[in-house]
Amino acid sequence: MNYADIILIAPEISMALLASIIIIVDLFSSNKKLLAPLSLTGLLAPLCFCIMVRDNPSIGFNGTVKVDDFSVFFKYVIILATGLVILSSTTYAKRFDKHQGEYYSLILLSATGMMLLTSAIELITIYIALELTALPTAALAAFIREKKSAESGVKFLILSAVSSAVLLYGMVLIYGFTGTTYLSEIGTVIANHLSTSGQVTDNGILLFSVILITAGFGFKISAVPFQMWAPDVYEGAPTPITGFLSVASKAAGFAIILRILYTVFENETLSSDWASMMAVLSAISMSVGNLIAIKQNNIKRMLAYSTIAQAGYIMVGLAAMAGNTTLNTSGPVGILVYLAGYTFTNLAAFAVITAVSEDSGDDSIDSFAGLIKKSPTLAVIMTVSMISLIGIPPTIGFMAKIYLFGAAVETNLTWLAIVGVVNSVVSAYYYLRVVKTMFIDSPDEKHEIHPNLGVLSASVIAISGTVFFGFFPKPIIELARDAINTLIG
Amino acid sequence: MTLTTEPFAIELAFWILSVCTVISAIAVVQIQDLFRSALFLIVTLLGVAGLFILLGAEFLAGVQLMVYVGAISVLIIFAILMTRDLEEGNPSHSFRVPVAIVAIIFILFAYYVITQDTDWNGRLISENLDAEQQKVAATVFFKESIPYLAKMLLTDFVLAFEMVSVLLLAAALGALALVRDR
Amino acid sequence: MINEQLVWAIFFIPLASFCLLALLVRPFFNSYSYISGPIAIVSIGISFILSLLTFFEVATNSNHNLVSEPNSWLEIGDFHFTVGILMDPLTAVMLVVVTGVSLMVQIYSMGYMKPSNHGSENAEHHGPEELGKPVYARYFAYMSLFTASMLGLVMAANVVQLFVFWELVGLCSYLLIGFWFHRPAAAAAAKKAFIVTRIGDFGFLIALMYLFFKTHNKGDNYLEISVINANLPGLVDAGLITAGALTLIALGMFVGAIGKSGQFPLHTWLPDAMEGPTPVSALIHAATMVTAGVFLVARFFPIFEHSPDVMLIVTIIGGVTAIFAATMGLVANDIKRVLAYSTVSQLGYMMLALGVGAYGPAIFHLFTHAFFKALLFLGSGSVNHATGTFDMRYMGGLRRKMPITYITFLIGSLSLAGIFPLAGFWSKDEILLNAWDKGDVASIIGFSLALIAVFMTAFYMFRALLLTFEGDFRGGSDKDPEAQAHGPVHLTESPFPMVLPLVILAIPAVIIGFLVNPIKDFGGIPAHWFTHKLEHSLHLPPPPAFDPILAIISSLIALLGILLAWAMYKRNPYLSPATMGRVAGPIYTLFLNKYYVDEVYEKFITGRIYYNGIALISDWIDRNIVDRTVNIIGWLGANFGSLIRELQTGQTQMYATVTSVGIIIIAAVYIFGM
Amino acid sequence: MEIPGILSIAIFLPFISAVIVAVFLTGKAARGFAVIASALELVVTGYIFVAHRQNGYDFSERITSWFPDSFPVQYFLSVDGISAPLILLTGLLGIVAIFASWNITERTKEHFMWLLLLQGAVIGVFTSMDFLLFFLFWELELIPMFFLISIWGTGRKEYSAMKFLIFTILGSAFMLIGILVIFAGTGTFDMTRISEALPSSNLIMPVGILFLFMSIGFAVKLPVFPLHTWLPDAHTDAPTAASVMLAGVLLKMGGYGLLRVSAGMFPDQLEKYAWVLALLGVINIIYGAAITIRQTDLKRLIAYSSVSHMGFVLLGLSAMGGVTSHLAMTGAALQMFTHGTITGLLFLTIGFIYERTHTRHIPDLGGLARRMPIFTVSFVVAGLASLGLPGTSGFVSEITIFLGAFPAFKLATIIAAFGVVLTAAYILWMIQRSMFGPERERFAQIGDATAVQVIPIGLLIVSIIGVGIYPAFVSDVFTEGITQMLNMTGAN
Amino acid sequence: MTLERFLILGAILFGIGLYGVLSKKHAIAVLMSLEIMFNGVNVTAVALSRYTVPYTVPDTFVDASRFLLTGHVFTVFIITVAAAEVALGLAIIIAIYRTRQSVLITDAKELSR
Repeated sequence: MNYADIILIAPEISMALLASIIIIVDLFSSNKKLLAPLSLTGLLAPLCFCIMVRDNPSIGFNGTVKVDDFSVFFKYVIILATGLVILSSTTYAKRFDKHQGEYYSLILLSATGMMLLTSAIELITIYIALELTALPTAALAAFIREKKSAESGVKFLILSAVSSAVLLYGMVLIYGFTGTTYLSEIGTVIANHLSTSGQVTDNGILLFSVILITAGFGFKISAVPFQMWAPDVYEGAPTPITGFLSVASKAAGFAIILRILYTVFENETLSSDWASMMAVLSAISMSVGNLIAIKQNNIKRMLAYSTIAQAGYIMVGLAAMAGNTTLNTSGPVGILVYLAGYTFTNLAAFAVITAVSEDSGDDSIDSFAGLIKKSPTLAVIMTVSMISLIGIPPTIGFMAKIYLFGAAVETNLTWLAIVGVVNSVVSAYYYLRVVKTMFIDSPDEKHEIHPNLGVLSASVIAISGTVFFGFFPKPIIELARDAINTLIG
Repeated sequence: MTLTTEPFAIELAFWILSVCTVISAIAVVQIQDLFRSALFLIVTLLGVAGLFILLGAEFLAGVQLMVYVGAISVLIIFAILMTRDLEEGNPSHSFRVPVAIVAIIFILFAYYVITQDTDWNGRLISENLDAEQQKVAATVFFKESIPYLAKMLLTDFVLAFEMVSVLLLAAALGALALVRDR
Repeated sequence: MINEQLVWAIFFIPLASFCLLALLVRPFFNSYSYISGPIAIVSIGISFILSLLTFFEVATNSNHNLVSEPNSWLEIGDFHFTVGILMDPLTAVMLVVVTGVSLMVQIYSMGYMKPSNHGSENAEHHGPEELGKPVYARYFAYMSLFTASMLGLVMAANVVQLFVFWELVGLCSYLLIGFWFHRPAAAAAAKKAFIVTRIGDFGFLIALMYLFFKTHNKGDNYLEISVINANLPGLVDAGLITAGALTLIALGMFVGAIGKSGQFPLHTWLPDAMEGPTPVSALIHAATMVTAGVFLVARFFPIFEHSPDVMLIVTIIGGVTAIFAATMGLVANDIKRVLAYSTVSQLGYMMLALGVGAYGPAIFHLFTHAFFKALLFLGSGSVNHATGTFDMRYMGGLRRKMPITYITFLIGSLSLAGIFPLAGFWSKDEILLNAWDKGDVASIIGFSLALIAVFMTAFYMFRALLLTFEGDFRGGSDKDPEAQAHGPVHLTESPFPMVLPLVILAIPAVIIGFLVNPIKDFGGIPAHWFTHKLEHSLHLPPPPAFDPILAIISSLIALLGILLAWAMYKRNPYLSPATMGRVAGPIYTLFLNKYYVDEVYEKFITGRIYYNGIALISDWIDRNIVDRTVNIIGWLGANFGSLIRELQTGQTQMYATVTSVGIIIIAAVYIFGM
Repeated sequence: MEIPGILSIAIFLPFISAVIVAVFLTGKAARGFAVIASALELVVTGYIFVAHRQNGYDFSERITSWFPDSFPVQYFLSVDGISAPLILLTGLLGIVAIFASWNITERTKEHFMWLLLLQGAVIGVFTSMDFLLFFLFWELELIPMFFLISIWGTGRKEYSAMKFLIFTILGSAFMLIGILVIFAGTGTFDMTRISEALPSSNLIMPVGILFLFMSIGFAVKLPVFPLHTWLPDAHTDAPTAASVMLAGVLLKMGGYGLLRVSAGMFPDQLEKYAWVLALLGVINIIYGAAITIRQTDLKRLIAYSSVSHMGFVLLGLSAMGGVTSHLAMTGAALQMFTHGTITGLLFLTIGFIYERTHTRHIPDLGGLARRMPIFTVSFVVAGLASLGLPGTSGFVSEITIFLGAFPAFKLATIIAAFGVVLTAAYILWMIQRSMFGPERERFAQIGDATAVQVIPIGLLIVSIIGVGIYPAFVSDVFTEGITQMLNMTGAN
Repeated sequence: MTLERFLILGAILFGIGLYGVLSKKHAIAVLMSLEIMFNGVNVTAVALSRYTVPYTVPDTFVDASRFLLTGHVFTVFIITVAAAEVALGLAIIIAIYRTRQSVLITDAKELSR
């Protein structure tokens, strides 16, 4: 450990320090209003460090972390998500009274874990980062401590523990088989092994551990059949946390999956198996998510199912990685673009939901009735966000989908692209139901909603991103392309 | 001590320990009284600690004793006592039979994969290291495991090590916030 | 002295009149709508004069045909649709007929349609009082448009151009039949007229498509009528297209002609068209538009000549229609309907003539018929003006009250019946002569049918004459139970603007038969000058010589018909119509019900087969199969999720179990599946 | 003078106006501004058309650096003979739609905002020469239409709006796949280069399937049996302005796509499956017409008549590859233009009548001609044009399609030509039942068109009769575009 | 055979823990079962560490020798994280107990479908 190493993970360190500072301030100050601004300002530090480390990418900490464009890309996304979540929590957190400090610092700690996860290239580090991501969110999910929230917390904790046990088992087995926990070395061993034995058959343990690891990460990104937790947890958790879970933790999950795929499974045979598994899971995920979402009346739950479907879309990019003889890049680029876009879009939606449920007291879709009259701004933001989730231009959701499905088509996965677009159509039905409710249904009571500055600015920032990058996706695409290029090396 | 041959005593110890561990583990999930199953959990954890010793991981056995038996179990028992007034015992689900089948399939699956579908020979110390190297390995395992471990924790895995402390902080924060006063 | 611009002017002046009336007078100066009549009359008058000049130019020109340079209308790639003028004797004749009759009818309309004619109401109009004036402008606008379209039709040099005006006259017919649109019967008749003729046009359209298909790659622009007539038969002879193709083209055109000219079986619209104002019936549904079918066949006569099969069909259809319509005319009670059936019947004659190859006589009959039939219609309008009804059962005894009307109507009837030496005699006789002379089976059948029709024509015309003008007045619209929509009774001679055309038209009804196409050289007019001129370029076999025996026979038959009518409808009939009706029994009923053709068309084909058959089934399929399939797919999509949702029980361990099973399944697939 | 950037102006003028309407204006101010904006737009589109017609300008605008090179989406606009008249049509119907909404009182400014957005998006579709940009506008148009139907509609408006949307998205979903496959094969989104690049490219799916995918999106929009059932519902329940735009312009996007993409890029496939097109065309024509006569709702009736009329477009396209394909395809393109104005006028008139009578149920109407001469004239003119009467634009397109398609598919064309009779039947039946007959007591107080309503009616009548009398005004442009396309595809 | 039997033992423990997690109604019992699962993993990890060669054999074994104990490191972290998890889990259970007066995980099913 030396100075360079410290600089390398300066974003994470500053993030963790920020969490500590928040606790300390919280401890010594009775003015809880300071916390959110403080956290937001504090986020500038990791952001600056990210920009800083981007210039000199390298491996550090004896090969356990690798900071490159790829991880920095995700760190941006995570910091952005964190900032937006904090911003949209400003009113919401008031209900935690004295414990707002814990609330914000848990978010920051979880973000620390996520950021670390994007850089980790060694199994133990990955595991610790993953747990650091999960445990605070479990606490946050239960943070309201009323029935639903606590239930959501306990479900998240237990299921995430089971999944991490499974993941661990897989990691341990693969460690045993390869004798190392470093991803690059694992990759080399597997490659050597396969090149000598020529096939995977007598290496059942390898496949088995791959599947267990897939299951572990599949839980994180809520892909079918590891998705069951998502709706319940999303519904019960505090609304901003739901947004955080659906965006940041998913982004981190995909980051590590991509990292593992690229460093471990560069081998053709294994990666094509992997790809076909991903393709199937992707198709199932989107179909299941969309079909169930149609029948939901709770908007958070609906978005939870939609998240499952969105995970399915993103997995199209994973499946599209290995269709050709060499690992294809437009699939992963699509994933990155999609995740970035999804961050903007979904957080805009959740910010609006936060504001609306704050006003109406529940999360039902009906509480959006006549929103256009109550608050045109929120209604328009929600509409754009829904449109982006469907994938209709001119939004980033459209551009990202084009990219993903384009990647699928390029790699001969046209069937998957078809499943994807048909699913987009299905999804239009329930997303537009929200839009319809806002614009056409008349509200029970007519009063205007004036969202507070935090939520409003969060939603406006998020939606501006959605629309701006919908028109000019080039910056994101180029950033993502650089990221993937460094990932490939 | 060598790495290739196993004295009979160790063989015997393995069987005793593993049978005890498994039986007590089954007891944990089968006994109807939660308090007793917590006690059986301690037996299981002790058994695992014994297995660690068999595998030459004395330090881990110690950690197991201190963290698991000493801390976690006590914590669990406290929790049980706190919620004891409900008298709910340790019931199982109505669908425990299918679940058991799932678990058994999983075990059989793992068994198949471990024994039938994997060629371990290429990976074993006993097969792949020459005598000299095995001697080095034996030293690492049985004489200098704690310094080696310490060195690893503080050099190669220092980041994870630090992160675990952040993790513990987070867990403590969360736990405290959750059990806060109304 | 007549040049292309002036010929164009014949067409454009009425059109300008229409534009003036429709775009300026009707919307903006409706309170001055009395100027509409003069505007229309003047414009058509100019056209008439120009037409006459043109006619004489063509008649005296040895070149016969004046073909203008085609003007491009629509060019798509290699395809050129042009507009131009084809000026040959046929066109010239038609121009005179159209403008002449139109002029008379317009003058007549000035009186007939005038809102302040008597009291505040005109004869046929019982609408809200303020509506008198708008009607006036609208009426003359339509009439001008019609005249223009009809002129465009006869002048067309291009078959597409012809088709355009062919349809446009149909439009005007539609508008004018439905002129009293507030009357359901009128609106329905208008619709019927349009749709039935459209069925014919469908045939025309197919002919057009087929023609184009066969010729578009044959060099010349075969959409030019002159090219078609000159070259198309040659293509058959050269083997470039089959004779069958030519037959198909001719047949399709004839189907169009059937629709337009009310030939069997598409005749049903024409009697119903009498719902329009009477001058309209005179102009459109007697003299001009309905003859467009005949004109069409004549126009493409070289094609028909080369298709003997089609000629046969033309003959048969013509003959059948002639007698078929006449039988219905025997029993009709509405004077206009009698005339309408008579028109259909006479058009049948013309078709028959064309079918037997008597091109000149057909047009000759068209020419004479236009005048005396217009006269008759206008006469019936005059009668209606006085009695307020068209139902002859409520007329009678008008001879003394309306002498001029009576005399002109008598002249018209005699002419129509073919009594020597009136115009109708000469033209009809030519047709019979030609049919007889041709001598093949079809022609003889046609001839026989036509001969019977002569008898019937004479009978029903004099039946009408006697019922209307003789005997005692039977109450007019006061008695007619269906006369609510008609005018009041005031038994006086019609006003001057209405009488004048009657008198003027009576003159040609008498003289043009002999004068125009004498059987012998007559005062500088060569024998058969008219038909010769028409047939000049057709290289037809020389016409048969006038056969006095045939003429006498046909005249006798006509007289017999008149005699029978007199016997039945004089003051104290020898044969009471009621008795005759009983004797004839079912035949009478059959005639009265128009052979149930309307019933078959409207109830069975339109109602049962189309509306309650095909349309109903299609609609049902659309609602219950196509749309329901969509909805079922939607429903499945919406509810399939519910099945999976059942797993989402809220039980944490259920979720973990699903996940575990998922892992095991995936693992099994991958480990055992390879 | 070739004004640079005029196409962007044509697209963004409505967009910016919409934003201004949405943000700054309300009520009558919004309406007035919308009128001005759409009038300007008409001028702009008119200029584009005329300049293209007279001088052959294509006004290309191209920004290539919009996307990274690896995903070479361009901002590429251009006009050719196929699109120029449709752009004009959009400009024309745009202002008509604004006038049609004159009396909207509920959420006025939103209404005008959506209308303007819609117009801009449609013009975007017609001018885009980059496939993805094309698709972008294609999808963009859905949102305004969805809102227009679901907010200001009548009856089961929400159901209909959703149905419209789902159908269209489903169709365009397949189109998207097609676009991506083409991109994967050719490496370009440039529509002007694809037709050359496609034959030699290495496609990952059979070109037949690709053709099908591309065509499904357009077929839904056109609409083609059996994908048409969204249309009667959407039309029936849409507000007047939306109906006008839907029938007048949005359906044309389908035809435009078929022409530009299915025919222009896959000539061989189109020729191969021409019989399918002809068959579907005939089904559309006859089946649509047969259903029409059973309808009692005026708008539903016209909606089905649109189904019927769009069959002619299919029939025209099916002649591709034959010697008369110029004619038939120009006819098809003309049919799109003429149907746009004709059906636009029909819906407009029905909308105005509905505004006064509050019913569209045909048996409840009747005897309106006396009370509303202007509406009657416009209804009759539109109806007659719809049944293809010479002198109106409807005739020109139908006759050219018939003449052009006959050599290719004789029986189909004959059956289709019989559709003309059926059309006459239902149109005249409709006019008779709704406008003619004795005057009704309850309509005694209603009035005729106001001066404001005469403007759109007049505009459309002028265009219908004008094109009917001088079709070359539009057809020359179409001919040029189609000839160019056919030459490029080497079909002729 | 020696490695395999440890591995199988680990798998059995993992399976038993899994069964417990899936079948026990009591939340604390579920946590205890989770610990059994982790112990199964731990046994596996240590056994693998003991019996298999680390990466980079045979070139620089002396350098690599310290990686012999990677499994141990793994186990140390697993134990630590498990402890944190249990602590948090118990806190949540207490919280849920306060809201519902029940610690049966099967009672927490308000969020469903």
